[in-house]
Amino acid sequence: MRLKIYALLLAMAAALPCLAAPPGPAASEAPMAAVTVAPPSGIKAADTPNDAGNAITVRWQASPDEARKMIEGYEVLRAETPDGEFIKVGYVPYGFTSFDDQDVPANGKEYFYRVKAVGRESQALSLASVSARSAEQWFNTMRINALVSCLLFTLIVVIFISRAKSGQSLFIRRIAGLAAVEEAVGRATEMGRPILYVPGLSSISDVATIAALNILGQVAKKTAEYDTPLLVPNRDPVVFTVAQEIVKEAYNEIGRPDAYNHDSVFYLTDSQMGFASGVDGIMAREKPATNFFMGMFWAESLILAETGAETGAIQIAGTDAIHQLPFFITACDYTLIGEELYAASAYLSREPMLLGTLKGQDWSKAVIVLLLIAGLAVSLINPGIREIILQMLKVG
Amino acid sequence: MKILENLTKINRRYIFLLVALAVIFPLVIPMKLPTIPGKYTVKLYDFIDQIPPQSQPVLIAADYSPSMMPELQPMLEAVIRHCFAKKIRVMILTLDPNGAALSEAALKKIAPEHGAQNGKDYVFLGFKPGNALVIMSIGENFRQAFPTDFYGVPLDSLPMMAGVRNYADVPLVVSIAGSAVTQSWINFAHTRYHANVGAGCTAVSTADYYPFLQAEQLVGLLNGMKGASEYEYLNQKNGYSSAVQLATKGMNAVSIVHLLLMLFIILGNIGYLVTRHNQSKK
Amino acid sequence: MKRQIPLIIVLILGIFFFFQFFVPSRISTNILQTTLQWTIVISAFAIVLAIGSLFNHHMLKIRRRKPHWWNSIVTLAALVVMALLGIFGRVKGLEPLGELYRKLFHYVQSPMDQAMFAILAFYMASAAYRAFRARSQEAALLLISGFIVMLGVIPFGSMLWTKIPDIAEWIMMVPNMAAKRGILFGVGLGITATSLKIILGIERSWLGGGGK
Amino acid sequence: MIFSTNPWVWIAAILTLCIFSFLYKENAFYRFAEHLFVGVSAGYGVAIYWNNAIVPNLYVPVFHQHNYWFIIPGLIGMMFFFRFSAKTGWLILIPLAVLLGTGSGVYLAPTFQADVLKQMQSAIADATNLELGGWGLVWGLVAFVGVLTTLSYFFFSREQKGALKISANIGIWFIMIGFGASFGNTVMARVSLLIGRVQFLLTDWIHIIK
Repeated sequence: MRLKIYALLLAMAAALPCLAAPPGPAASEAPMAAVTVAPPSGIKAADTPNDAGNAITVRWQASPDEARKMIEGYEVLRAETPDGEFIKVGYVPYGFTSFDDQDVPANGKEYFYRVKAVGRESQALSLASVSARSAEQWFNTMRINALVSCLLFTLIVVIFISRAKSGQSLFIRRIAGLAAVEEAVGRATEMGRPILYVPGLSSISDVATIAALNILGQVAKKTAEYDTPLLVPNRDPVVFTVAQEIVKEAYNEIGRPDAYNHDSVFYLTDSQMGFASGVDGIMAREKPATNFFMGMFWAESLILAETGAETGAIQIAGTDAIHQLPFFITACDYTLIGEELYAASAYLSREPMLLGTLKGQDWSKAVIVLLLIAGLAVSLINPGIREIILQMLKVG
Repeated sequence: MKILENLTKINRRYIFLLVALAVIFPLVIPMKLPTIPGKYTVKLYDFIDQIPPQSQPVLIAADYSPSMMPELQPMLEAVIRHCFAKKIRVMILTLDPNGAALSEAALKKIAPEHGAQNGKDYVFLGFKPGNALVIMSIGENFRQAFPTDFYGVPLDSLPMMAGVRNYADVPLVVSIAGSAVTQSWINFAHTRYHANVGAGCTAVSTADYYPFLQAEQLVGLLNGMKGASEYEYLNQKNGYSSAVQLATKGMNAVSIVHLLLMLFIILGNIGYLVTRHNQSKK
Repeated sequence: MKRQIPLIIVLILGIFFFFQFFVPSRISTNILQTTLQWTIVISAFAIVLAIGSLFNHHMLKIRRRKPHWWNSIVTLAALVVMALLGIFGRVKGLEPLGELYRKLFHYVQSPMDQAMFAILAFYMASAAYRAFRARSQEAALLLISGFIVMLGVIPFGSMLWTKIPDIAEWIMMVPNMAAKRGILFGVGLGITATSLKIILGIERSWLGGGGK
Repeated sequence: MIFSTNPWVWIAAILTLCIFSFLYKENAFYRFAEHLFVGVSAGYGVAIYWNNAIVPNLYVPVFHQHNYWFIIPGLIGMMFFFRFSAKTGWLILIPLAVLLGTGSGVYLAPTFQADVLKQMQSAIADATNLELGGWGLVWGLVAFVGVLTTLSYFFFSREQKGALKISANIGIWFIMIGFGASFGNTVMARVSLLIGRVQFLLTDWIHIIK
């Protein structure tokens, strides 16, 4: 914990006042009791850090009898006054030397703790008690690494966005699956068949859905241009509402509001397999020339993609669901893998702000690669530094 | 050569038909395909096998719902059979709200086969909501989590539960689950309370548990229907059970479908290579 | 103006809940819990629009006597019956309705659910047959690793060579894990960047035509 | 061959077969089952939204606990209904903004933690774990190279040429090996599900298997 904080401080060369944890109250030594097992010693109690309050952490040093396998565990007892009635608040087996009392009745009030070593035949209570007050914290120091790295990432992205705004041209390499979008829409037009677009099965707060809706807007503009029928079945009610707005807007923007069919974006059911059966039926009956599967998918991915392959459609899939990618790769013509789905909106729209964000992501990747290599190198040389690095990256 | 080229376009309905037959036949007609137990199955089996009979009970957590039944129920049954045959006592609980009926059915079916008695040889604790919280409260005190068994009988009145206070008195915890709950058993029962934990999981999640096996945080692992069938095989080999082998039948079907799939992949590739060869000649 | 209000709401809520993650105090966690509860209520209202769409879609088919229009009657009837049973089956005195609701779930919805799921077994076969061909270097790698892992599952694999299950495990643990981790980095950055774009109002596709 | 006498089992069995008939081709039986499935599950969804979202989070807090704050999400949710009006249609953007703002704010940092920081930690930890020794360390380093090259495939700012091309190609190899393995590893799970259905048909419906 400490190591992590110091390391971060060094790395950032920035001092944050909230880092230093308040020292716990002075510990008091418990003398040996005249029973067969020795009690635990060096008991300390302090507010549990990084929480919403009402918790106190009690620590102690193991009873010397633990080495002789005479201890089964420790009972932690709490009282409101040093000589008041001590009630048991928790038990941990041997080998553990701390306990979080999560049910402290009031914050800011002093509570007293004693720890009892429980042996097979006898018990030994630490004589003196220690006290602490619980408090709530306003900053979770365990998450400082996430805060710093997120802010750093934001900074990188914002720098590139402002560069993009200032009119610098930003290069993005070709992404095969997206380059195929135009061709796929053209093919449907030639064949006089509709295009099917499934914006994933997740909710609007899933970022993959937002990416999918973004691509839907681009595809809808193309279908509006070519007057190709578009079918957009939905599983999530909110996503359905947004999808309908986006498609309508796309037709408006192209100047073809007359060609917009209100029924082309529709809701099926929120059952995963019910949705899959419905889309399967639509594919088999309407025989779309092109199928898009974009966004979040689960096991239904292969059901959709195989049915689509059988009907002879060109299929373009894109998802960040790692477990489903193998199935889209095998059954679809083009697959946007993970981040490519997120790059799509920038790639298709060529909007400078979006391109700037993508550049920011790329440079962050470069930073990650460098950090990984550096981290690997020093970790191999010095196991002590390895521990520090792992602590710095620890998820709190 | 034309025939070989046609291998690239076998109608998928034939594939479907063969898959269907490959599943139905082994279920209806008994077959004897070889079984070679994997190392992690053997590890779990051996661990249970060395537990002294009529002593402290094994805790089995059957944390799955009916949709996972085909893979996980045979595992539960095989482990229970092994224990009963060796007179090892068993406690069963479930952290899945839909799981109680499944594990109860397994007990009701297997107990008579081995003359095992409720309260003496096994205890059925039923469902308790709270996942990790339940796992931890068992570590504190078994009776705090489960004051009574599923049928409302106080645990204190059951002879086999007399010496069972927490994980210290349980030689092994077996977590059979189709979700991340096994991870909670490892994190809390093993890491925090030093219990030995073994697991049975669905085939898709096996890879998630390899690291725990390497770190020896799991004493063994049953991998989906394959693991269950291997366990059944070990039971049968050692003469512990001659019951209908649910997973073995299933695994026969799985093996045949795998072979079929590999055959189709090979045929497709032969056809493809021949076609390419012919095209390049032209 | 009409576009500004929603963008401001997103900005404020987005920044607030980003920082909320770092504040463990009681009031902060309470606000998060209440807001999450509220979002459940808010999104529940959209189901009315969704069901409205489903209704319109099928009424249109029935009215225009489109091909297979009578199937639409099945959908609408099932929808109404199931929804009403589910809502009124909980009312005291109407328990038999609740019982029928459970039966319909157990014997109508659930079997179809599992049958759809089971269809995957067939599709795995046809997809593997079609795609596992050594057309290119990459496809060959897909084919070989898939083949070895499949071989590792069945007893014939270890009969062929006892090391096969170990190789399969190695593939799952080393290259498979590495690829997934590499993809996850990109996904993580993509998600974070998209969230940022939404919060900062750069990503506006969700506004649709609203407010113009 | 003895058939079940339970009419519900018959219904379940016939619907199962209707769904399976799609494997041959789209047909009237499948069409019926599909439309029934969509209807029943959508109706079930309505009941679930009502019983699990509206009742505990809106009805009970407002009418039983008299916590009138909970009228606010109700009012925001109702703004969805304005979409049919041309003039006030933009109001649906308010509930959307609340959902999106909350969603992107809440998930931003945890996603970064889980997908970036945690993965960095594991990548370094796995490749430098000296306790594994020998081959363990070698494979750790191989996996490390796999992670870096896979990541390089997702570098969009440069044309894939020179060193980047080599690295991205190696990345694609890792991806393909990984995907093939995942595919092969999933076959057993899917076949198990089919076995479950066949067992239902042959045990509960036609009593062939005991």
